[in-house]
Amino acid sequence: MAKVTIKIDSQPIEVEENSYVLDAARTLGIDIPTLCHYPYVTPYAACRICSVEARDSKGWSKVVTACNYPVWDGLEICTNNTRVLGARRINLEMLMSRSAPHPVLQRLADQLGIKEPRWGFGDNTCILCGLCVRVCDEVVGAHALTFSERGIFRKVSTPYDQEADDCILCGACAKVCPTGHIVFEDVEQRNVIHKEFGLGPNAAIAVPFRQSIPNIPKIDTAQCIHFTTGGCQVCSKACPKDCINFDDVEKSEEIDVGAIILATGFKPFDATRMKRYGYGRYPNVITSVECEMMNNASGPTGGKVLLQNGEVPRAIGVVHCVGSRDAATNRYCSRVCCMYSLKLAHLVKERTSAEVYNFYIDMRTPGKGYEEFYERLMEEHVHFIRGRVAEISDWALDPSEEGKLTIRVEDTMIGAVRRIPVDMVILSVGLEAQADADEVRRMFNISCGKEGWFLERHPKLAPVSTFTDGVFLAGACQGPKDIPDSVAQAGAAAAEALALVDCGYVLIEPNTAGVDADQCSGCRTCSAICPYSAITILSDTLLAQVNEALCKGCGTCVAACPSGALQQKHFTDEQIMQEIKGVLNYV
Amino acid sequence: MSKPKVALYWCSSCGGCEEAVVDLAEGILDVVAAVDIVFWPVALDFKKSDVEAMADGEITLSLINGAIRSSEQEEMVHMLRRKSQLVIAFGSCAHMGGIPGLANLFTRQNVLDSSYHESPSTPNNEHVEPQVEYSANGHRLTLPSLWETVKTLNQVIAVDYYIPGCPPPVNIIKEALGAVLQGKLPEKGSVLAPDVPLCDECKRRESKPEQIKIDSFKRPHLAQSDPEQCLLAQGFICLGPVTRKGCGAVCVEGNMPCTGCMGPTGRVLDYGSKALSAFASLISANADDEIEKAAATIADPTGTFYRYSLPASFLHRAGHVKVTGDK
Amino acid sequence: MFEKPSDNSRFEPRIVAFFCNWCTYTAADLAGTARMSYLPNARVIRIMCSGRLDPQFILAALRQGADGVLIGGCHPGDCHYQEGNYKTLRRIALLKRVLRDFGIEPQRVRLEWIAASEGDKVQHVINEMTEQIRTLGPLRLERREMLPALGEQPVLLEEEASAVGGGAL
Amino acid sequence: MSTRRYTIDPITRLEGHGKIEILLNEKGDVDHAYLQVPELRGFERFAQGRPAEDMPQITSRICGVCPTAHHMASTKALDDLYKVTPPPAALKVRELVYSIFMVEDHALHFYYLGGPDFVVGPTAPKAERNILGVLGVVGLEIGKEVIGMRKQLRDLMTLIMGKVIHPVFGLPGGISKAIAPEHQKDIIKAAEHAVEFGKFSLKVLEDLLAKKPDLLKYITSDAYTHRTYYMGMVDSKNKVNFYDGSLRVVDPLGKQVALFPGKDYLAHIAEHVEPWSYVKYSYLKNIGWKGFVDGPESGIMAVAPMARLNVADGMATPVANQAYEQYLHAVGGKPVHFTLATSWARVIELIYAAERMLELANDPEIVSPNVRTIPTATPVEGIGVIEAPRGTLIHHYQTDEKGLITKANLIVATQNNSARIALSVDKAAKGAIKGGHVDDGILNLVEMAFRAYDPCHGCATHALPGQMPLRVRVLDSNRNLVREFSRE
Repeated sequence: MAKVTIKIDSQPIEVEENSYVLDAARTLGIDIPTLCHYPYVTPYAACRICSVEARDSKGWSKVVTACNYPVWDGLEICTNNTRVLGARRINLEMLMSRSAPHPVLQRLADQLGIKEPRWGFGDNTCILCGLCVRVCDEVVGAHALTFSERGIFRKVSTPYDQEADDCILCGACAKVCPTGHIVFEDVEQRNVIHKEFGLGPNAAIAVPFRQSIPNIPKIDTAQCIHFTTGGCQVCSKACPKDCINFDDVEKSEEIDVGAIILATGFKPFDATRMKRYGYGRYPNVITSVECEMMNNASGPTGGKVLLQNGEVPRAIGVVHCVGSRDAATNRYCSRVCCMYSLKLAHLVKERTSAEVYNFYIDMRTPGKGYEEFYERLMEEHVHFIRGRVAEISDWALDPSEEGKLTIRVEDTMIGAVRRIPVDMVILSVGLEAQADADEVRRMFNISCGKEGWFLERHPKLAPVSTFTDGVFLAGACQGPKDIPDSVAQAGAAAAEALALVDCGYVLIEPNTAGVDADQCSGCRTCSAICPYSAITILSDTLLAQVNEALCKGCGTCVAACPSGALQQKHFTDEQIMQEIKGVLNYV
Repeated sequence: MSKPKVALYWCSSCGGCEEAVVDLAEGILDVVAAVDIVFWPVALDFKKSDVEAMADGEITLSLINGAIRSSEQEEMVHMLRRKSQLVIAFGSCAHMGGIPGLANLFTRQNVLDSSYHESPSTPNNEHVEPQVEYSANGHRLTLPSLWETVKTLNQVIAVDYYIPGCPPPVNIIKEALGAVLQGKLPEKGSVLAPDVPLCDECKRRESKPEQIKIDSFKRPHLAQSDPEQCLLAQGFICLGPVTRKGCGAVCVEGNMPCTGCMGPTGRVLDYGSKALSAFASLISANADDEIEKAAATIADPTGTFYRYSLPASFLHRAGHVKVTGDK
Repeated sequence: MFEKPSDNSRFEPRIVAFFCNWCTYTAADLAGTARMSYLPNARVIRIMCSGRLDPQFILAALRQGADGVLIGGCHPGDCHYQEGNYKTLRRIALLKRVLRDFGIEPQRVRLEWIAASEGDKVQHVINEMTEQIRTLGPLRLERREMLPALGEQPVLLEEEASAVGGGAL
Repeated sequence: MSTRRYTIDPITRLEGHGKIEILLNEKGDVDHAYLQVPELRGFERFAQGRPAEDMPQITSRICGVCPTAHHMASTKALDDLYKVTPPPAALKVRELVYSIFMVEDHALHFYYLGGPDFVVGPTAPKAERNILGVLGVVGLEIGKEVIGMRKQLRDLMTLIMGKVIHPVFGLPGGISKAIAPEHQKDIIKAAEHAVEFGKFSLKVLEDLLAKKPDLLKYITSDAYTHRTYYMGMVDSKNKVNFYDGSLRVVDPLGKQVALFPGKDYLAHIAEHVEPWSYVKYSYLKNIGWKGFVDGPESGIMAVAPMARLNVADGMATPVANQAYEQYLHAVGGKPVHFTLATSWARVIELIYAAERMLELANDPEIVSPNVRTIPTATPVEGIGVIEAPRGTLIHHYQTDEKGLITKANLIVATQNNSARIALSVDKAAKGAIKGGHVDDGILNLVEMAFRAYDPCHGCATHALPGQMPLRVRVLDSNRNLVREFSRE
């Protein structure tokens, strides 16, 4: 495209023909205030705050709006002489005369040195900049908003002022509205905390969760405007590196590998299963994981521990063994809860200086520095009450419990039932095997115990190996485990995997099957049943032959072989017959 | 000087084995030329006394057919064992018990009942039964008593070799006799027939598909079979894969499945359970009920898989518990 | 250690157990490491896969003095070798019908799916089966020690032995 | 002087086991001679639980000499069991192969088993009283001819039935395999050969009768005569038929007393049990069992060649019919009561079978590929009846809905003859042994009476135990051995 050269405040700049002054000025870093400009919609010059003076070399000059005045060769722009500022003042004062006092306008007024708007204030915060209308049309493509009426009655409205069927509730209008005239009401119960745990709204394009690998944003097609209306694509316009790809779809790839490490982890116990603890019913009953998010400085609450009404809790209960050591849910101890509960107790006390109560069955603090940490918390005056919590309710028996959550528990130390009112309850949920553990283990042909934890080949001798060669285990998929243990095991698994891949060959079982060609009649009983297609029928002799590299040594074919021509090394018919004799020899 | 002496004897059998020997046809004259037949009740008037008169081991070879099921037979085979250098169990009955061995699924009394008490054509109101000892108008008459269990020959005397088949195929007999006469014998206890299953000599072998999978077994009278295709692949219970070759697959030639009269190959000890294992493995179903359904299409597993070998099987006969089909 | 049966008059069944290497045999190991005690009547033979189980073995065991046979394999769908246990399932289904014709009670041959993690099941099954067979009583097969199977030479009675004495053998 | 006892145990040269006990009184005359059959295999019992379609192969093991008869009777029972009609081609092939079998089996008896008694002579030294002896008389060439004929026929049976000993081709509704067209000419050739062979055999017999006048004396002597009922199968024209037809019964005077389809056998035939023999004795139900006596009052009957010729009005083929007339003329008309005439009648049947074989061999339909009708009915009960070489053979099965045998009843040829055989033996003994004089020849005469029936006690008891050669033991009434001698 042809280039032209213009000067802004006597700084020259070469820009594309028919581009607008405002853009050129911004590239030069010269600030021109606007209210109705938004990079992704066509300029509209509704607020006229962006007025500047245009000149040519022959002395002609005129006040124009920078947002939509196209450049031409030799054009000179002045953004701050008295004529320009005067024009902006008048325009702003007119806007203020319609609008109620508003911080955005007020800030501009201060910059332009307006003490009192000459025509006073109006009562309508909408300044008819039309950004919302243009965004809804051009970006969202929903066309749910428009201007209606004329003159002083002119206003932004939905068709016939009715609820617009075309509106997709994307909230774009509210987002661009310079004066906050359009408000989107948050209908979510809890206004804090992170989407990862189903707690509140989030951008349609975002990094799935913190520290996710790969750490890049992902489009939630269910929420994305583009996938709803076909419009928007603001993200791709905004992305300087053109990384956004709307056509990308989920696909599975096949990769040949020499070894596989299963580190599928665990799933936190679903606290809603413990009805009596009211999770899901009481907003301020949260799980340990949610609390963890709260404490995260980069988390949704910026590291603050807040109740759903935004206030800071004064008393907090931490309930141990939720979904652990419980005949009704999981009998096993989840092993990590005691320690993380102590950690959370410490953090929330530190951040809120609330009274913190820990309800435990037994404190299990094995490991380096753990017991000491427990003692430290007691010094920090965290309360420890030994007893399984019976129920959590908002039913107040006396004024002290009004508007609070009451924890009912038998304190087995003093042998009495206690009611403890708190503002927030943290449920220390246990660890459970992934819901799809069974499918996964079948896929890898390994076994798992009743609880769904993957089974190691041998608890002592082969703790990271499985019954399938080349498949190893790391982390909580094998059983509840804390981070240090998981890391240690992962290291071991990696080493095993590398050792296997590195040596470049595999050892096969010695107990493969073999055919005695002299006794084989080629009846094809074996080839039909071999699960590994290790038995082929030779084209010339029509007899069976075992490929020892493919044979895994199950011996099924041997049991089936009608002539006894097939035998399994180390498990021949004769050997087993002798074993039978042997075991029956003693009385 | 003397030609080798040969004795032929029959125990509990049908005479088919004798017929098979006669079927050597001209061959029989060669045999007669090559040996002295010193004992052959079915065709020649020689006496037990002649045999008794012989020295131990004087007979070169005794061919004994039929299963053993009475003291009389036991006595005879013991004598022949004494007099013979070699004893060959001749035919399925001596080898494995044969079809009469199916009687081991029942008790001796069962057998008597069905003949003398349950037969619709036998109005035997006095419940008369043959007696081991009976006095008819002053004269004592005796009958040999039947054993509870039918036995194979090697369950009564030591057997040197076996000639399988019901009846033994002529060429197998020729070769075996040839081997004996020329002294080219394998190790004691061997079966004098090729140690390879029937499929090896079956004309239909090439027609076998890559994968034999069976959803349900067919019964020969209820389905038309393709005369070129492997019968097993078609779902018929053809015992060829389990059975020694040597007969030339005549039954399959006759478009009927092999029923296994030649017995198993050398490494298989219990014919029936081995056959069962092979065929069960080919069933395609995996769910319990489907397996049951597929297995149920084998109408009579015991009678089918142990057709000729029940007395030689590991279990020999039905145990002490009530037997199915027994009223 | 296991408590020896104190009462000598009590019939002690002899059970031959074929356990698959990956599931049931491991489970038995587990039962051991977990110090679960169970009746000593089962004598375990390890095979790589229950699919290796040739029905001949079951009959051979019964013939040679076993009062019952227990087969342990992986649960359906769990076979270390994909589907060996299905083969076993099919064979046993058919064998049971044959055993019935032979007059052998079905309880004497038992097929159980026991996963590597189910040590307690090993204990339970062995105890239960032992008691069942104890109530059934010993398996009596006529002169089974006397009768040789195919390819074996007979175990001769004394008079038989003397009778053969002069022969070529 | 105490009672003496002779034991002929067992009789040689017959299919099966029989034992004759001859009891003498003080005068040394025969008090009574008992025919005993000492074995039983129990096919009826172990058939139970077996699939019905396996019966043709299982029951053929009743007898390895006449497996085809059992196979065929069983197959016909299955047709009835499944209520299915085989295609005409299948029926023709069945009758063809059955005719071949009749020729072959009758030849076996005439030359190998019963023949020697006539050909060589009853009193000839025993070393000659066998097939080899026969060869000595008729000449080795003819002997080879005999052996060759037999082989040719059996090869043919193998071709058609899969196996000649224990055939495999019978199925309810047909046969397992059609005859390939290229084989028809061989079959025709063999059939022509068979007819010639039949004529030749008749000539051998006629020459003998001419050469040895005492032979006819034997045959017609009272010692071998019983006036009993006779039963056999006849076609619609009352001509002898082996494969299919109705059962006809005539009384000792030759008058028809019953004509019924095999299905109704239970209404006409019953079996008597004696405590001293495993064999059962068939008799005519409506006449009843009166003990071992002949005459119109006694239900005892005879089957097999002589009986078949007695119940029939003639033979369905020319040459056979001609021989039939000659035979009747020679022995003095129907009904023939002379046991030994059976061998003669057998040769006539041999000719008929050969001629019938030739008729069918020339029928173009025997090579038709359509030889199966697949059964659809649910099996309940089936009865199959056929004329075995040794007489009427009946297979009767009941099954469950799966076609597994729940009950089997078998009445075989020799059973139908067994009562009359017992009579013959007794009478022959009484005729032959007088004043305690016993020698080998005489004992053979007793055996002859027995052997003439070509009895098969393997069939009769569905059992075939081993036999011991004939020996005579003289015992006193306490069974103490007085002395023992063998025939020579």
